[in-house]
Amino acid sequence: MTFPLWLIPALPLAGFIVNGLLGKKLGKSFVTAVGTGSVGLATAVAFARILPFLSGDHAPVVERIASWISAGGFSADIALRLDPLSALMTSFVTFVGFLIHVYSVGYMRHDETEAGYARYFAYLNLFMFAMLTLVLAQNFLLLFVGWEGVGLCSYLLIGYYYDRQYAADAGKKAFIVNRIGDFGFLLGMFGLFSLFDSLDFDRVFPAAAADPAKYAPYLTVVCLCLFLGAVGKSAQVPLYVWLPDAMAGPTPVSALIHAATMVTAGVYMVARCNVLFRLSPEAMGVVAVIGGVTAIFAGIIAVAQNDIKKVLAYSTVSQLGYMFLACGVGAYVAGMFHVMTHAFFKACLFLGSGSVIHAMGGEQDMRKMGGLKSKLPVTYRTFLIATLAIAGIPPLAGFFSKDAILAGVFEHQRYVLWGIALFTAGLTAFYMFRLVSLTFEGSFRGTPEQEHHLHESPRSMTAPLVILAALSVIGGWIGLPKVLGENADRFGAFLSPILLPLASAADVAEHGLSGGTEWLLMGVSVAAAAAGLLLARSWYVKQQGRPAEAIAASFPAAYRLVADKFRVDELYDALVVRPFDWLARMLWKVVDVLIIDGVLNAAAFLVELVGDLLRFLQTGNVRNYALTLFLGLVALMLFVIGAF
Amino acid sequence: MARLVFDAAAALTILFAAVMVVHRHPVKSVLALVVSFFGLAVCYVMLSAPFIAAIQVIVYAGAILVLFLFVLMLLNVGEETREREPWPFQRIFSGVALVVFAGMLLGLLRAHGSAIATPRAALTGEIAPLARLLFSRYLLPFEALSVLLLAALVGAFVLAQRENRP
Amino acid sequence: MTLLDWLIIALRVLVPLGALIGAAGLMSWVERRGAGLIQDRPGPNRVGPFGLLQPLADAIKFLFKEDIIPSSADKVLYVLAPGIALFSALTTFAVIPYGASLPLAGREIPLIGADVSIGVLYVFALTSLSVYGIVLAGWSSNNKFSLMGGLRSSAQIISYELAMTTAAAGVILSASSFRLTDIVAVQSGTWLGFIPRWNVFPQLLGFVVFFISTFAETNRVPFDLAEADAELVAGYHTEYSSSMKFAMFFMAEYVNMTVASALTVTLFFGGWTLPGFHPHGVLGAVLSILVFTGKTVFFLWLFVWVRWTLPRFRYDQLMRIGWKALLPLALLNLLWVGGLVTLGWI
Amino acid sequence: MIGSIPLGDVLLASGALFTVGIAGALLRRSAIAIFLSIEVMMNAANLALIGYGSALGTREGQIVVFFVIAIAAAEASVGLAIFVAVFRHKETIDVNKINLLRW
Repeated sequence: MTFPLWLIPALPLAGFIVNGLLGKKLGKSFVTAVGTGSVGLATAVAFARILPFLSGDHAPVVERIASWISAGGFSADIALRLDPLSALMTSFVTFVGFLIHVYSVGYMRHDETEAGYARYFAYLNLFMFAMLTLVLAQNFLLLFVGWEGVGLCSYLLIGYYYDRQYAADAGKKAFIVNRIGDFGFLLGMFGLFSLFDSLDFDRVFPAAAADPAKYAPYLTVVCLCLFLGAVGKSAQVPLYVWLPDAMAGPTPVSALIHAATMVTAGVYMVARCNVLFRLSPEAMGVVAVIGGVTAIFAGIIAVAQNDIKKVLAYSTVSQLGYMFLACGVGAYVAGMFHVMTHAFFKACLFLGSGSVIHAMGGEQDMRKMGGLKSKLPVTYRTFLIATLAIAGIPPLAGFFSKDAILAGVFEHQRYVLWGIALFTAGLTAFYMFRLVSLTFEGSFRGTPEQEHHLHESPRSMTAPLVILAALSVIGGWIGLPKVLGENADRFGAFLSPILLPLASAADVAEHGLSGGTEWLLMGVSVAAAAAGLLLARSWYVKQQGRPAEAIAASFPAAYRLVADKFRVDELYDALVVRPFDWLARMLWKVVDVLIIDGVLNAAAFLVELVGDLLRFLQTGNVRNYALTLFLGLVALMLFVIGAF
Repeated sequence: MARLVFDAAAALTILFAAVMVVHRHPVKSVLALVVSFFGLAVCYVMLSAPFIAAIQVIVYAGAILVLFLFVLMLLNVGEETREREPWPFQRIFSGVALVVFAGMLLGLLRAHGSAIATPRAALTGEIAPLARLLFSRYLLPFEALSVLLLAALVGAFVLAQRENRP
Repeated sequence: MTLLDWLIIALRVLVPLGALIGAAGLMSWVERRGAGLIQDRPGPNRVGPFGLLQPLADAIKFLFKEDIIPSSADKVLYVLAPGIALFSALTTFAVIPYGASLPLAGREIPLIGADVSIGVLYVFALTSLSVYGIVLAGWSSNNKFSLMGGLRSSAQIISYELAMTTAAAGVILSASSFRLTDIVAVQSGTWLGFIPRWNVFPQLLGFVVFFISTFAETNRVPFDLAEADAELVAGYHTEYSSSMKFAMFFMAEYVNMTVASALTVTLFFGGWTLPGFHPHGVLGAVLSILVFTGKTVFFLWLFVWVRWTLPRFRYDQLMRIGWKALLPLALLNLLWVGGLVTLGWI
Repeated sequence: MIGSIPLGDVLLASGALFTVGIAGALLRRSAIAIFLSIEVMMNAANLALIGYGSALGTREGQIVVFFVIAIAAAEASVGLAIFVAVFRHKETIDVNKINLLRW
């Protein structure tokens, strides 16, 4: 039996409806069953569809559900698409999503009222629905529905603790910054429609590929608009500012939405449109540069953060920059590979941090932690594995995906970007081990009360950690570099029908990296990671963080700048928010109150004046009216007769 | 002969209509109008519309004007008193306009009075053809009229009700 | 038109008129004798045999009494009112056929005042005018009892006119004509050889409603609220103290009764026809007049009988009967007759 | 005998009746009298309709008059009810004194 594709998003939607409408009344057990059950079923259905697909010929499957909009020449269907790219996304979105649902049961159980618990799972289910709609969509418009849907859920879940001002503000910030990106995405869709008269993937992409010369000039603009959407959604420079603030939401939400799935939607979208981007080298260049800049910029900020979730947030921004860098140089497969591995280890890291925060009773400042490895053994081990993975230590997942990206960048002779990426890799290892050292090594620096409270998390929280840690280890083995065997890169082979390599096979033969170069690159990247790792260990474990303090003391201005996140928020405030605020005030006080209201009041005054004069005609005496009527009649008749 | 009768009846009608207008006592006015409508009924008979003539007497003289009398007696309205008009031009303007209007009608009648030729087929006083017309082509207006009458009945009842409800 | 024609027309009108006035006089005697009969006393029995000349004596008395007009009355209307009452009562009879045609001097003379196409409507038009006599009498007397009587009476007549007209509509429907001679004509003959084709049989309900309504229309007991001696002294004719004008009201009442009986006979009991009776010649005409008179007399007696048997209704009861009982029943009858006509049964 | 009435006579009578009605409506002050005058005007129109119908040999004029009479009945009942209601408040039906709807 084949399940229809629509079942995959429909199950979480049903969960959302049930939990949203009835959850408050039916209690936590019911909400848990419906919330995790619906996603679990969706995961099962998804794998039931995807596993046969893997063994097949990988031909895209399109299932049309209904006609949605049909107006004039425009038509959009509600249609879902299963091809290697969406299969990849669907599989890890459902699986990681399911794990995080399970984790949430333990994480949220003690915190919240029944209503809050139901609301949390309802939103989470809605998010799953939107995300799956996004990845399975067959046309841009349906993709946009999912795109906006995940944005909405992100807003709702960041502001989950809506009674806290900073959480509400963070939600609004995320939503507004995302609107800027969505605006670009909408413009890109308009452009696509005007070029191709359709928004269907199966009509746009072949048309663009068939006649590159005709469309290429326009596609640069269109692709940049689409990329603006991706910048907003995936938190790239200059629109990354919302993501660190988004950590105000519950930690599982950060893991699911702001690390593993939603923020990678931009990468997915760019990869989905690779046919278009390939036709525009300028757009590709912009993507690569933005990605590279974001990677190093966020990495530097992460070094100076003390909030455990903030470090992870900047780390996420940095890793997303990596992915875009890969896409920008045409290594889409590497980019998507990193999306997947990143989902595993970053989700594991966030959930681990959630476990720590849970144990610390809500404390997020690493300076008050330390020595937790004996108290939280499972969390520590899984966290360490995920950290090694993100740092790029072989043979863990992060090593292979990061290496693929570095190789891709080098292959396309973008040596400056390669240098940046390599430095960022070292930086990543450094700040991640700074995090591990401060949190788990050394002695406890918090209050005795907190120390007394320390405990390992319940099974429902540690089980996802273990699974995700395992995946962080083995997840990379499906995409081994070519030097390890001709057919080792099964991941690339699987995605190749969708993500065509930038250069033809002949070009690869000419410019492709030789085995020796590739070994060398691997060695360099491992060396960079190991350097960062060892430096962090020596500074923060052996010397108790004194060298770092010394450096900070020597360059106080620079340190403050980095610790304040380069003051980008303040810059935006001065450049955008204040001028807009001023403009709005001007429009209110001058244009609206003075000009518009003035005109209206003047008109009303005029009417009142005329009425004041005319009212004397209204004598209230019927006979006057009758006489007037009769006089009018006589005049009219005279006119008709022609006596005038 | 017929013309003589018609003219006499018409003269009676107009005369008593004028009496109605001139008479200051409302009851007398109503009675003058009864006579006037009788004259009109005769006119209708002479114009071969006996059914309308009967209706005129039954409905106008027998119902509507009785209703007027009823209200007059109920309210015990007395004679209209002589008072100064609050707006003195009412009478002057009315007089002038009336003269112009009457003159215009006369002029029109003189110029176009005989515009219609003699009848193609003289009507008989039979009622059946009238009924057939009323209940076929004019059925819808007829039914609408019944609704109107019902509405008027309810409206009159509501309006005239004493306002002593709690 | 010869002089003879004019003469015949004059006779056709005047003879029944005289008969009507005579009948009114006779009825005043019948009423009083009937009252005596019912109340177990003699009644008038001094003037002439059985007191038969009593009406004549009354007429002489009325003629010679002083004619008083109240000083605060509206004189014109006060004088006019009884005239209107008697006039509308008398003229109604003009359209009622009172016999088969009379062969005389080589022509067939229809025994009817005027055979008009809107006969029934004419009757109703004049009936509705009779209100004016009462209302004006009540108002012009400038007496509150009179006014109340007049108002009551007009409201009553207008109300019952509806039921009466609707009941008569059944007859018009079955005859498909307003012409009373047509209505009489369709009632000749029999059903099944022995039941007369009178309207009363298929339309018994219509007849009952019609006949009850005629009591109200003529202001007779049990609907004589306009006079109601106990409450209103004598209603609208309180101020008409025993003069000739009172006599005119008095006569109008009996004429109205006679006309109402004649109309009931015409509409529901086949007029001058009888099953198996085919009048021809002068004798036939005379016989048909007698048949008509006989039927009418029966109903006249019924009027008297009811008057001395039943008590009077209250005013609200009167109105309730008219609007809530008789009118719906009349509508039901109309529906019934409509159904019969549609099915072709009558 | 019918056809011998000239249409001019009918129209003259109708026009005269109408003028009389207007004069009453404009010059009288009693609401009832004004109402009666309006009835006169309607009857003038009725007369003209019947006259034209007779002259043209059609019964449509009579149909219209039939409707007019029925509507006049409805109008009279509502109008008189209004008068009764007004009289109850103002103790008069002189329209010069019923002028609440003024500035």
